[in-house]
Amino acid sequence: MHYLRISDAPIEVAALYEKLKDPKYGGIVTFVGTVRQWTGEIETKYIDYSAYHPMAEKQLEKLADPIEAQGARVVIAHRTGHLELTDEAVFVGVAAAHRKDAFRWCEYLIDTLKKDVPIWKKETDTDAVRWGD
Amino acid sequence: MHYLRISDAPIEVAALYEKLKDPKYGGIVTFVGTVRQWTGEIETKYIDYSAYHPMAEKQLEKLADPIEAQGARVVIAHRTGHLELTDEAVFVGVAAAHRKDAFRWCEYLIDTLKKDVPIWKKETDTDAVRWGD
Amino acid sequence: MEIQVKLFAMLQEQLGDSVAVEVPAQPTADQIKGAVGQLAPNVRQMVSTARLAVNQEFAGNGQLKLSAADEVALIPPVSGG
Amino acid sequence: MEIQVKLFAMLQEQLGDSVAVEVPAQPTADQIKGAVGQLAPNVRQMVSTARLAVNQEFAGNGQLKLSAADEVALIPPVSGG
Repeated sequence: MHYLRISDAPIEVAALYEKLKDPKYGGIVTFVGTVRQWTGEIETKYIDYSAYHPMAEKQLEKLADPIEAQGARVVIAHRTGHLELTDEAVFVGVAAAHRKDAFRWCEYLIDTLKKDVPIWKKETDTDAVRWGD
Repeated sequence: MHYLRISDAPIEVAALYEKLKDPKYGGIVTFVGTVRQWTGEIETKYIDYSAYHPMAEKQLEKLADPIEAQGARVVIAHRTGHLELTDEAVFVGVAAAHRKDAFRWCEYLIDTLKKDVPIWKKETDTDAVRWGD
Repeated sequence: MEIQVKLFAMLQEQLGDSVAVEVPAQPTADQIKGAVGQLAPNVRQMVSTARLAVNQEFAGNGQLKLSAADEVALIPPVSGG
Repeated sequence: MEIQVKLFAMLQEQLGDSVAVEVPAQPTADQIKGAVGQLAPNVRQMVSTARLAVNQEFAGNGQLKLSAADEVALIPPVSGG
């Protein structure tokens, strides 16, 4: 039932949210990461994301499957390509019967995605181009 | 900057989410509570919510202000009146520079809302009518 | 003194939007709750779990300096969200 | 044996989509990384922080039984999200 997608298409938050709605669930937690302008003294102009397909998708499945096995629903979308300020880079949503679980799982998914899913950002700042965080 | 609303109007998740987007923020966490069909053996048909206005709004402000004082943005909407299965009862959104903060604050807000904001649910289940959880 | 106490949720269903009760001068929250609880035996349990609010703020345990202009309310256990 | 190693992100920018390197039979991840690191001094640091993947799974520290059909890749520190 999960929906996992890595693509250049813009992230449609409203449509992804709709996939999480179900009479079975009472709590939906979503995390959206957007392109931020300032990181301390560094000003970001835009970001380009790339991914190792389909390893990245496989890693997402590995993350989502154990959570869905506990009865929740997982929706993850990551955008690749060129992103401007405030564009959504990632959407992670979990619908669960109880909100504590939804919070825990949503945070676990984004934390783990940032460690184990082969996606890279190349940040073009006003002073330099930077790979990674 | 916060947006806090308690009203009979349906909760427009997409519009509320848009209020959280800003180049200042990199992480947006939202919680949506929807009307769930089953709670153990009990089947819910619909729920009516009522609130003590404007005490409920004042309580929301008390919750949101200290979080906004730390630089985040808070958007909370709670619906009152008659809700059917899967209808959104509450939306709690926090935008922050860093995702850990957004998760902590969003969960704190919904936990505290459920304890201290004078809103009540009257649940019409298939077997009985129940006040509260 | 006589005060008006606003009611909500299950208490409102039982007793209406508000009730008038006689309480001592500078009553405590418990004294006000006690007075409302005596209006009908079937609400005593509901009243015992309710919190008192004065002017739309939750009240503490001490004596309350109430005037006729103050808004007093009983807040049953909330269940929003 | 000679193997092809796929590259991504900053490594791809420096060396292209993939490189051919000569490694011992049943090489370890460290041996493969060492071979790629010797291709250009400016990538040695990047290679040292990368993880090896075989057939799109992260590889462990032991010896790898590779055949020509296996897909080997170096994964620089990821930064999605």
